[in-house]
Amino acid sequence: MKVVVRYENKFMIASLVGELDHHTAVEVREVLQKEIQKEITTKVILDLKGLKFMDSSGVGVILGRYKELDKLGGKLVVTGLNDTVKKIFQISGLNKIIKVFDDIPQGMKFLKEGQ
Amino acid sequence: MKVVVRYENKFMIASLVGELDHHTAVEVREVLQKEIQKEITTKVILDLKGLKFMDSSGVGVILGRYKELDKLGGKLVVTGLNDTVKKIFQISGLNKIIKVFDDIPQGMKFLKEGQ
Amino acid sequence: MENYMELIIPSYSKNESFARAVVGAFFSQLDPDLNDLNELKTAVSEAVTNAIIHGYPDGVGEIRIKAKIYDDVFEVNIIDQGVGIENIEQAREPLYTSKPEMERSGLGFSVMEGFMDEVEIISKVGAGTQITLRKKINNLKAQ
Amino acid sequence: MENYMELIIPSYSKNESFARAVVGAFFSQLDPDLNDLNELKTAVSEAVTNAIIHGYPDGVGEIRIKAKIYDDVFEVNIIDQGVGIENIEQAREPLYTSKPEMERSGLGFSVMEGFMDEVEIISKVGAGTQITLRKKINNLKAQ
Ligand SMILES: Nc1ncnc2c1ncn2[C@@H]1O[C@H](COP(=O)(O)OP(=O)(O)O)[C@@H](O)[C@H]1O
Ligand SMILES: Nc1ncnc2c1ncn2[C@@H]1O[C@H](COP(=O)(O)OP(=O)(O)O)[C@@H](O)[C@H]1O
Repeated sequence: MKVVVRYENKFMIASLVGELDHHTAVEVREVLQKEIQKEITTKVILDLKGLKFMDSSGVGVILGRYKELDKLGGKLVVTGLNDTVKKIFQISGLNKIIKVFDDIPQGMKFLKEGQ
Repeated sequence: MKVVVRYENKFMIASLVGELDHHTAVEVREVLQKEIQKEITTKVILDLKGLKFMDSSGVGVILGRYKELDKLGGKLVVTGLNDTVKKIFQISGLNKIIKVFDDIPQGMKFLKEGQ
Repeated sequence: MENYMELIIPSYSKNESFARAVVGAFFSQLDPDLNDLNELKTAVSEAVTNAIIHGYPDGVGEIRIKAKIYDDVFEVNIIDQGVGIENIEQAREPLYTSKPEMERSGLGFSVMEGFMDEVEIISKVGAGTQITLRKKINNLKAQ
Repeated sequence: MENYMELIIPSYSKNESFARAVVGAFFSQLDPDLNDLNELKTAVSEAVTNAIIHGYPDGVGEIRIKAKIYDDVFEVNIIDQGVGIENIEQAREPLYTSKPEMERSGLGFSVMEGFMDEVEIISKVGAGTQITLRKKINNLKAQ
């Protein structure tokens, strides 16, 4: 599991690569929390395009970061979901809480307009 | 497991694609035997480049076809071995019986010169 | 087409990916499309993770995973001999989790139900839990 | 790093690829390079194929495959409760096969020995056969 973080237009883009389950969730949470706590920005795009697997443990991690950013007055959007992950977002109702976009540019467009 | 047969310069080129084990050996043997029995040519290149797996069941199939062609006064050469298959050829001594080449053109060159 | 397999692993969290890969490989003999394969692996991952976290919260136990193909059904059993579930109805409820402090979402059973045709829970406190997941093979997209 | 797994399958020849894939997936937690992985899978395939063809020549039986990681060793056991081997020394000989009519090459044990650090055979006629394959983890190329 890899978390690749970069900054663009003052947005943080975090790309998850690999398999996100209960075992790897710890590491993903830690990396994201540390990066968010730097408070370089509170607008975050979480890109799941590189995820080969995700289960409901991923829902916990994503929702947890959403709430942390919300407290800081920030925003988290998610991009690049495959069909199975989309269905998990639907089953969990996560898609009603967190904005989902096909790709990073669309997510970025939304965050820009929200400013 | 797939066996793709084509003819070029009056040589038969049979490419094995997939995993060659005891389970798939039956099918590979049948396809090759049928094709050889057509006696379109007795010079055969068996290309293993597309093999993702082979064990000693493969040695049996290859040696069996070599012997059939030998009886018909023909020749079988083998090309495209990966490192593990090369080692199986060494362990089995098959490399002392059957000519092995890196790729199809080299195998074809050898068969042409032998004519 | 009939076939079966049984896998035993210790309840290390690193074995979650191995367990779903094994059941996925066994499922692959049915030539499922990538979506059906992913959904099956996700459901299995939920049940195996539950056995690891909830079944054996204080140590390492064994998890048995059986899969079989019979008639028109692909069935998987995930069995632990852990603490068991006190209230199965409550456990099945979406968003219910006994471990919110671990960022569990309480959605494991909802995901299993969303991705499988049938989900059965047999559990006894102090004895363990058996989850049965079933998928009708005829419902697979590639069939 | 310690870990183990146990797999039980019926002796259908279609399960040969599944069996080596499972052991290969378990072996992968050691991050082997592709060559070491292929060699391991080949050795396992030889032993599993033997259990299927020679162990249970007249029907379907169960094959148990155990793998474990301990100290510096990756160990695999392939166990059948089939006919057993009468003469183990002869069975180990290169080119010896009791089934030449099946185009068996008699090279299964030679390949296992070529690809593993240790190969042990325990067998009893009428009771079955247990093959133990061992690989020193420090000998893996990627280590
Ligand atoms: N194998 C198990 N052993 C004991 N308790 C379990 C087991 N599986 C599930 N549970 C209980 O059921 C609850 C709901 O499970 P689930 O829907 O998967 O959500 P989560 O895993 O996120 O808590 C768990 O919080 C736990 O209390
Ligand atoms: N699991 C087994 N049960 C019974 N006999 C076996 C078993 N494994 C191997 N043998 C015997 O040992 C011989 C040599 O095995 P091997 O070197 O793998 O060659 P092959 O499988 O090509 O015959 C076999 O022909 C068989 O007689």
